[in-house]
Amino acid sequence: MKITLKFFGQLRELTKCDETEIQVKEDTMVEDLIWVLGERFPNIREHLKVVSFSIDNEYAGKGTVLQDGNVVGLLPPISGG
Amino acid sequence: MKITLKFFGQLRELTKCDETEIQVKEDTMVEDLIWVLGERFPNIREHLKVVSFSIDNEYAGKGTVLQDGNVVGLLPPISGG
Amino acid sequence: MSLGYCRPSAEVEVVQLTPEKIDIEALLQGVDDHATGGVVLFLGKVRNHAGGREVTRMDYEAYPEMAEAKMLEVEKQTLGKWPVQKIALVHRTGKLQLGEVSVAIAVACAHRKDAFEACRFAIDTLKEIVPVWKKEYFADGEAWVEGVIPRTP
Amino acid sequence: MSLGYCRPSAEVEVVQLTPEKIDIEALLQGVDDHATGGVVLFLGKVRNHAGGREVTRMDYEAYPEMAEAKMLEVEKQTLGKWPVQKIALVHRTGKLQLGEVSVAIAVACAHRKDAFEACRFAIDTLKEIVPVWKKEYFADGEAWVEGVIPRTP
Repeated sequence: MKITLKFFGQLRELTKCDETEIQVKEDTMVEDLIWVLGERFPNIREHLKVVSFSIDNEYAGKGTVLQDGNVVGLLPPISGG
Repeated sequence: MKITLKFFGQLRELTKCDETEIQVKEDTMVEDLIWVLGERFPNIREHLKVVSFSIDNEYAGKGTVLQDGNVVGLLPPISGG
Repeated sequence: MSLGYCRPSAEVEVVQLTPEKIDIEALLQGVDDHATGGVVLFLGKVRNHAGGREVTRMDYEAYPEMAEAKMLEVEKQTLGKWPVQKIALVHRTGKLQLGEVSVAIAVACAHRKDAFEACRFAIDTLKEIVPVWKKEYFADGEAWVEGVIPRTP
Repeated sequence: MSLGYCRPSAEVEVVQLTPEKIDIEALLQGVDDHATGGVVLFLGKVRNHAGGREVTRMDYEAYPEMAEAKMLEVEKQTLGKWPVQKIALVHRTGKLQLGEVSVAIAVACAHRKDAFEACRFAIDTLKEIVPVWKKEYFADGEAWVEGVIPRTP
């Protein structure tokens, strides 16, 4: 199945990527993405330790199982205001 | 000696007086005015129990001795803001 | 490295007692400062209810010379307790309609926590020491608002 | 006696993420309400210093759809905790110069204590849950501001 990844802030800058689609297996959990992403973007491995995830505009726990078509946000620590 | 009295808020309304000059004896204290005023304006006697006084734009304790030319404010409980 | 943004001390900027509509834009301009990270503005407004009764308008009366002196004291006390960059304080007098602003206090600080605390202290202190009185008008009458005995030194 | 001034519940009024200069006047108009006695407005501004370094400007980036959803959640959480009449929340994005307003929150309540507490809660919560990132520019470089891991449900 296919999901869309969205990168923000420093992660967007380091990956030079705003958004990309990737294929994942059934029953992939959010936390599995950390490994997938670390392989594909080695220069953000350190940052993935403190990344938060969103699925379809809502924060998602690391144990959440991904569904086909999900839009997954990779959110560095936030600093709005 | 002579002092100026200024009335505000409800006291101004009840006395129908903004400002007046009165003669007081040497060594008159602020608290002595309560009696003087109660005689002259019987309808504010009740209000004088909670009145505060100012001398020359600064709050004055009841034991302060008045000086010739003082401007004394009669201040009902305040309600600004 | 330039430390040009450091200010040696806060400034008392604006204290005003006015019968005119308060100009919020100008007030905020007055506390503009590049060392500021947070501005807190408080507006007191004429409310359409009090103690369960419907209010139709409000009159504000001040002891002008003393009120301005005490407003300055509010600022000085505030500046003495928090690291404030700029502060501005305006109180209106006269006949006010519903929704009109009776008092406005703007406080600019490096950090928001200080701005919130300083602004709240300023309005609380204003209500304790500034000689102003207000009268509420109801559909069926009028009454001076029950006030507080001013806190004196 | 008319109880027309009672509101059954608070309203979520304004949530906006915008690349344009924030219009404070419009924001305050948005929380105008005759049942209001106190309005507290918070403005976050681009400050010329951070961590002892001189800042020259700031860029703000958001996850737009999610940021607006979370800004709405900030309002709802605030409305759930204080008797708020109206609330408005605007966050700016893009390149900001020193002194420009990055975030503005206006809260209107019957009583000032609630307005202060609700406004402070709203900005604190915004900083905990709204996905926005900022980058500081110095005379000699740039850096993403060290943020906080968002508080999630």
